[in-house]
Amino acid sequence: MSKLTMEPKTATVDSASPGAPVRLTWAGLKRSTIFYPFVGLVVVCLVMVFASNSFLSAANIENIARQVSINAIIAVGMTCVILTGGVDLSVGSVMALSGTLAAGLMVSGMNAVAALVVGIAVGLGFGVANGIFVAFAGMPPIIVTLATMGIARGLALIYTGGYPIDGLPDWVAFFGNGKVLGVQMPVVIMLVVYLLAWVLLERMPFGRYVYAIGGNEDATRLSGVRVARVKLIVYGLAGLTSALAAIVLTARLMSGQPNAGVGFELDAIAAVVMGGTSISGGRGSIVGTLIGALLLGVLNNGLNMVGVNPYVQNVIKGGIILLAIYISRDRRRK
Amino acid sequence: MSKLTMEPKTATVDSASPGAPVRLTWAGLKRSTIFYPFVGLVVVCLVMVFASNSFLSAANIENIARQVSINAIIAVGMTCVILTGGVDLSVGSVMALSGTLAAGLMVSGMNAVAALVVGIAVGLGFGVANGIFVAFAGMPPIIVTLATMGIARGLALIYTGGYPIDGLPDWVAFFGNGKVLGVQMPVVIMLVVYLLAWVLLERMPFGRYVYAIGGNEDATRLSGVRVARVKLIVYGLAGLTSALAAIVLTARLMSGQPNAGVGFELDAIAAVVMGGTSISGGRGSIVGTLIGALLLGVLNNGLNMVGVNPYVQNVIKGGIILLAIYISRDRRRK
Amino acid sequence: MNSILRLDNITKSFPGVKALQGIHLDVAAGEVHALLGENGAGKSTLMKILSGIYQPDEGTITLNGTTRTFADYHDAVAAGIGIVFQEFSLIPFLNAVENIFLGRELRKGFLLDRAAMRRSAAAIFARLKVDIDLSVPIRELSVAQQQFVEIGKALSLEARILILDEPTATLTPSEAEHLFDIMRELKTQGVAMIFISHHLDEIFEVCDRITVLRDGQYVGDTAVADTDVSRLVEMMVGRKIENSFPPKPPPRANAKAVLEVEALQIDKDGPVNAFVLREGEILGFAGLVGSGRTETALAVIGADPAHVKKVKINGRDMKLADPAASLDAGIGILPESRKTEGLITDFSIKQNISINNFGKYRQARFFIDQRNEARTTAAIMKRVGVKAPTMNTQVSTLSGGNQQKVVIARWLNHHANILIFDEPTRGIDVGAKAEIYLLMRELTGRGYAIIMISSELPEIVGMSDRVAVFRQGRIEAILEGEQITSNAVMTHATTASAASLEQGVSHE
Amino acid sequence: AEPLKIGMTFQELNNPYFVSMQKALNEAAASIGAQVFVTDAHHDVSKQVSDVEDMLQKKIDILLVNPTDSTGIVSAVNSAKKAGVVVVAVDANANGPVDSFVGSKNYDAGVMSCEYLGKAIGSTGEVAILDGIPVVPILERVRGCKAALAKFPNIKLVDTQNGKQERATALSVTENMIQAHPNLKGVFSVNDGGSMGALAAIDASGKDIKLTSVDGAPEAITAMQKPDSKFIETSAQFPRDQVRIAIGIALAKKWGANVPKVIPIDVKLIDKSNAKGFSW
Ligand SMILES: Nc1ncnc2c1ncn2[C@@H]1O[C@H](COP(=O)(O)OP(=O)(O)OP(=O)(O)O)[C@@H](O)[C@H]1O
Ligand SMILES: Nc1ncnc2c1ncn2[C@@H]1O[C@H](COP(=O)(O)OP(=O)(O)OP(=O)(O)O)[C@@H](O)[C@H]1O
Ligand SMILES: O[C@H]1[C@H](O)[C@@H](O)OC[C@H]1O
Ligand SMILES: [Mg+2]
Ligand SMILES: [Mg+2]
Repeated sequence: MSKLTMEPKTATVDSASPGAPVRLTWAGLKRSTIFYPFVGLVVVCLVMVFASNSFLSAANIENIARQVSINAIIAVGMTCVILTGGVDLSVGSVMALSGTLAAGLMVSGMNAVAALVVGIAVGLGFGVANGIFVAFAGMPPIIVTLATMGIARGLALIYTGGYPIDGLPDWVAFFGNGKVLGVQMPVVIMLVVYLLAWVLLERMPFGRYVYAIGGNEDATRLSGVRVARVKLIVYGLAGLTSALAAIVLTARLMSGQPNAGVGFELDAIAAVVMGGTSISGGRGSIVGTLIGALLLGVLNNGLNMVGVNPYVQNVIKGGIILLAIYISRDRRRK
Repeated sequence: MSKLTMEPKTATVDSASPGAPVRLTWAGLKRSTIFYPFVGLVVVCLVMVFASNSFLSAANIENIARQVSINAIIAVGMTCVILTGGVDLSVGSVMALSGTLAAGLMVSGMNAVAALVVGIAVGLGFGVANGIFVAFAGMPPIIVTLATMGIARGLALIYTGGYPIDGLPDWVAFFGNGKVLGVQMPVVIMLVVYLLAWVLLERMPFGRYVYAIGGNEDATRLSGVRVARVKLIVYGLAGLTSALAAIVLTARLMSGQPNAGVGFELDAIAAVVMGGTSISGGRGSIVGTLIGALLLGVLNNGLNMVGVNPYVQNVIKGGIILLAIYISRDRRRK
Repeated sequence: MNSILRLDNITKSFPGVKALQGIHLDVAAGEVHALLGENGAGKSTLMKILSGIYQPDEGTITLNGTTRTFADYHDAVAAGIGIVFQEFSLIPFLNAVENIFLGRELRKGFLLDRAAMRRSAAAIFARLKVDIDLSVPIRELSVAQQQFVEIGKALSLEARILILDEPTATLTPSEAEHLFDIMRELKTQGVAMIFISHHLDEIFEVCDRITVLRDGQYVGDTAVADTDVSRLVEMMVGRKIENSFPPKPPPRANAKAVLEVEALQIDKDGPVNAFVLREGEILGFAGLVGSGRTETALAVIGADPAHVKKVKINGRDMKLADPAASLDAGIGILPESRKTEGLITDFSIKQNISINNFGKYRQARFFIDQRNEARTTAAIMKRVGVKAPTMNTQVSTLSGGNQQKVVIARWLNHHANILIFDEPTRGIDVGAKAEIYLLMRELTGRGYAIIMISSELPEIVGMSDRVAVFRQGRIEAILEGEQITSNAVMTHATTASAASLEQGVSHE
Repeated sequence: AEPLKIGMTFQELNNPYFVSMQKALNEAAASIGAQVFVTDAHHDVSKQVSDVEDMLQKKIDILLVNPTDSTGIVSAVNSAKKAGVVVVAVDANANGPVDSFVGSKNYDAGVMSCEYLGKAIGSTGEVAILDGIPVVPILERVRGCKAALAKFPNIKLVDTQNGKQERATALSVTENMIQAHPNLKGVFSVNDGGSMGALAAIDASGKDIKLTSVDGAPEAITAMQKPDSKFIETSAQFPRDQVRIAIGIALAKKWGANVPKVIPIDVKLIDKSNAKGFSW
């Protein structure tokens, strides 16, 4: 310690709490980015319970969890990307490419595990390519990933010739509807991905860098963080989670679909933002994204359960998204 | 004085040029946001001329201009929105709603001009609603317009029952392929919209506010600009240009199409960004957007003219977008 | 006294902070009124209340004898109040003309009268005697030029009460001198001014009366004629501050060179510089604003590109491709602009301090040891004297000076042993300045080597063991020991040496 | 002489149905030495109009149009006719002065599938329709299906949801329908794009829900032949034949023949009994 003189009271470090967790107060809770999304989820669930008596059955809850899994997995990578202030529009197409490639290689006789690995590697590779353009060439994410979205879709169509790829080995179905300890595989995969992402973002330096880049990229760079590398990894993660989602989807459909995932990028973005993550980066949480994905899943499922006309569903869904975001909007703005 | 004193002579005014126009220098040209987009357009055109001998015919140029018009008109509103740092995903759906509504009302016997006015008013209204959510409720544009995108599409489908509306009065076709002084109406409308937008953005205070908000919203507010009102108008303009595009589209297709415009938001964003406007706002130009829209149009047309396989077109288009943005990226990054 | 503005009993709290308590301020027409206080004393907050940006919890504002409330900034502007904010409020991509007239454009019918605006902007800058390129975006101007655009903007409001919140922090003395001239002229026109600065000599040069705040409380007011520097400091700090510069250690005979910049050429046609930084020393970078000190520092650490760069660290050739590589090599930087380059404003104090030093808080190799992180942060905060409710407070709510301390704190616990401090005391109050000087000496005592870029001549003279003087991008001279005098530094900073004249080298 | 130029614009090319059609087109064209240009509208009728305009610039002689929307395509048909091009619509009709239309009897297909479904579930119980993109052929199938179902007084149509003719969407939509209607006995899917997703949902539910559809896509045929398959019927179309006939008609027209305005192609009921050996 230096012998700096100063009035003790000007050094009002909160000596009570070094290392102590932030206290759980009502005010603190309301300030958390997941408070309103969580309330929104609860409210929507309650409404659905009253509107449809089959909504709250064990089978339907299982159903929702399984349906949510694909979007939720993609949204993990999307969360990281959005936290850095970027966006990834290519996730749906990359998913289609990974899935058709893995399926195609399996059917063409490649060792199944190797085929899966290739599929995942291609997803990761596309993500890394996005990352290189964004991080090292300094190009805007929205347009980079719009371009790779077209490229990945084109490649999937060229590879399959437009046909879905069928005839996968039976054990692939395990990833789609097998169970581990009574929980379905898509849900297991989803939960594992979320757990890992949570550790990464909340408990490891990498996560801090992700948030810091979204908060102030220049300051983060000048403080010695390898910003470009972090971004590269973040886009790589988005490619990786797209590829994982591709495996779940391929297993659920038991085929590789070149036209799968159209519009999935918007669903994933919606899940992230409805989960309280700021679209301009720097603020948010992975738990919020899971809540956001559940909220969208419950909406889709619930409106079907109630038997709402599909055209009208569009309108109701839009209205509820508006309402949810209205309630959870950042009130701190000047 | 405690600070380093300096010789007065180093602090004199650049007396050379008060009030003088900006000099056109090579460096100044390269700094302009439209320099690289323009070069890109020229290069792509040259390539197409060599690749296809029917590309450079008067008929085909007319053809391209007409094809570009719808996206180019939508991109005008999108430019304003993006300049303020926002984005509008609802443009395609709003176009569908405006178009089907105008068509439906005409067919149901309403006075045709009144029907057009209602269609345009509804587009404007949707834009204004987006603006209210974004500007006054402080909700993030991407998610607000994602929601209204669903709502507008749903309403168009409900209104039409999913069927296209045809049987429009013959004179409607004038907006789709009539000619004024030898120029086709869609092109005339496009040029008029661009001229007005140019005056608005470059020669009127409103335009300054649009750029200023994208550059530093808080500071703009402090300068006394009614930021919320400007944003409201900007989103309103996006709704309005979507509705104008709807008229051109309805006239070209001679029917109201509830499924029209899916994915148009991405085309419009691509035109804006390829035209040199920064996706984070504050920098760019309306002329650039026209160039960007032309670039995309030439690509689409040229690849068809050369007879490239549709699957491969996706890949080539993505590649060229990447290349164009790579070349025109902001090199002064820090 | 003929008071045109009175603030009475102003009180304002933020969550966890009592920023102002019972403040009085009385300003007479045509007077320049200084507002003094340490960092976080509440000066900026009080001015934001006066200009309608914040609402007071209690208290009244009386303008020309009538009690007023300003619902927002426009109310205040309409009432004749103009403000130059401490934090820049310019639009980076618009040019100076567009910035000055933003929100009040001159028109011809519906259209902008661009020529008229350009003319009057040029007139304003002519009056300020500054050289501003009116056609380039603001972000391409230097920090000082931007500050002048801010001032020009406030001047163009023709306010009756003009608030200047630390306008001189980024100005050279001659530029400040011009500003003071203009302030004196405005005074004769009856404009009242509230002037905030941490430079006490400026207060004595240009102000008539002084109000002092401490910890959000009103301490007192006094006429400038009735006080002196040491009494003012005591009012502000509550104690006497002796000599602000700690003694320089005797020069070490064989201190080893830690950083050797053998050649650094930033632009292809620019000058080539070379200098050495030795263990345990403070190397001052002196020069006029815009003389290329920041550029040089950023190029050395690889944050900006350089045309030619040959650098050795501890005798070994190093590439230093980017700030991260420089950090690996042991170089850390405290950037010039804390807000845009220093802080992650959404982060807490703790997160800002530990962002680049997780090596210290690793648990089981990959995870952050949060307990250790908090403990260490608390200690560092105490050492630097950051004034904040807790270490989890968001830095965006801290006063300017406290934000600066957070950025400094980041380096105190770091393995980096070569530090570049770019204007480390900009916006820092006298008390805290002394603390920062002590800290710097303590660091060099532990073997750190520091490059200190500063526009404060006394600071350069008082703190540097050696001084590199920049002029138009070139290091004109490197002074040491007895050679370091205000005169010598000034001469080299402003006059081209015979040698460089002969070679006909000129930066522009 | 210049080779004959044939342009064909497809509503989409990521459906085996249209991919097969394209292959047949290429084979047929090759056999007569014609040059082929193909475009993919991605279900966007304005893109389709532009695509046609581009092909007209290339001076095609014959335009085969598979409209993504029958009314929206009319201006393209007009331009083509104005340019002296022979225009034949395939799979879905186009408004305007087309020379001929070759396509399935879609209404009949709906009737066929839903009659079969009704009988298979014993003329009683709850059924649902898995709808698709609202274009004429699809809407016609739904209309036909509803007409057929109306003949079974004890069958109740409890739900109509949109599977977008796409497997993944169809899968979750069907899952939800099964949850919402625990007594569901049958599902009619408007085409085989959606039917495969619906089948996955039905199989996973373990329930005895019968599925019928339209198209006769290869995956559907395979699935139908599995033991105990819930997929019991598809009203098969003949995409290859459609395009071959269309080319023939177009040539005939070009040579001056008077050609019929509409050439309806029968659909064929395919179930377990005759699935083996069927292919497009
Ligand atoms: N928006 C805010 N939210 C919470 N606390 C704030 C906010 N603005 C200011 N404060 C607190 O109020 C106190 C006074 O800050 P202020 O900026 O007025 O100080 P200052 O006297 O201008 O200091 P400096 O000389 O460093 O600029 C500080 O403790 C600061 O942390
Ligand atoms: N963003 C920029 N764009 C264009 N020119 C710049 C920019 N920043 C600095 N310059 C110019 O580069 C030169 C060196 O500036 P630099 O900031 O390194 O000077 P300095 O000595 O650190 O002074 P200070 O930081 O006090 O302004 C000056 O001519 C300045 O005007
Ligand atoms: O007839 C076809 C239909 O027009 C299309 O939409 O889907 C494939 C086939 O069913
Ligand atoms: Mg302050
Ligand atoms: Mg500097």
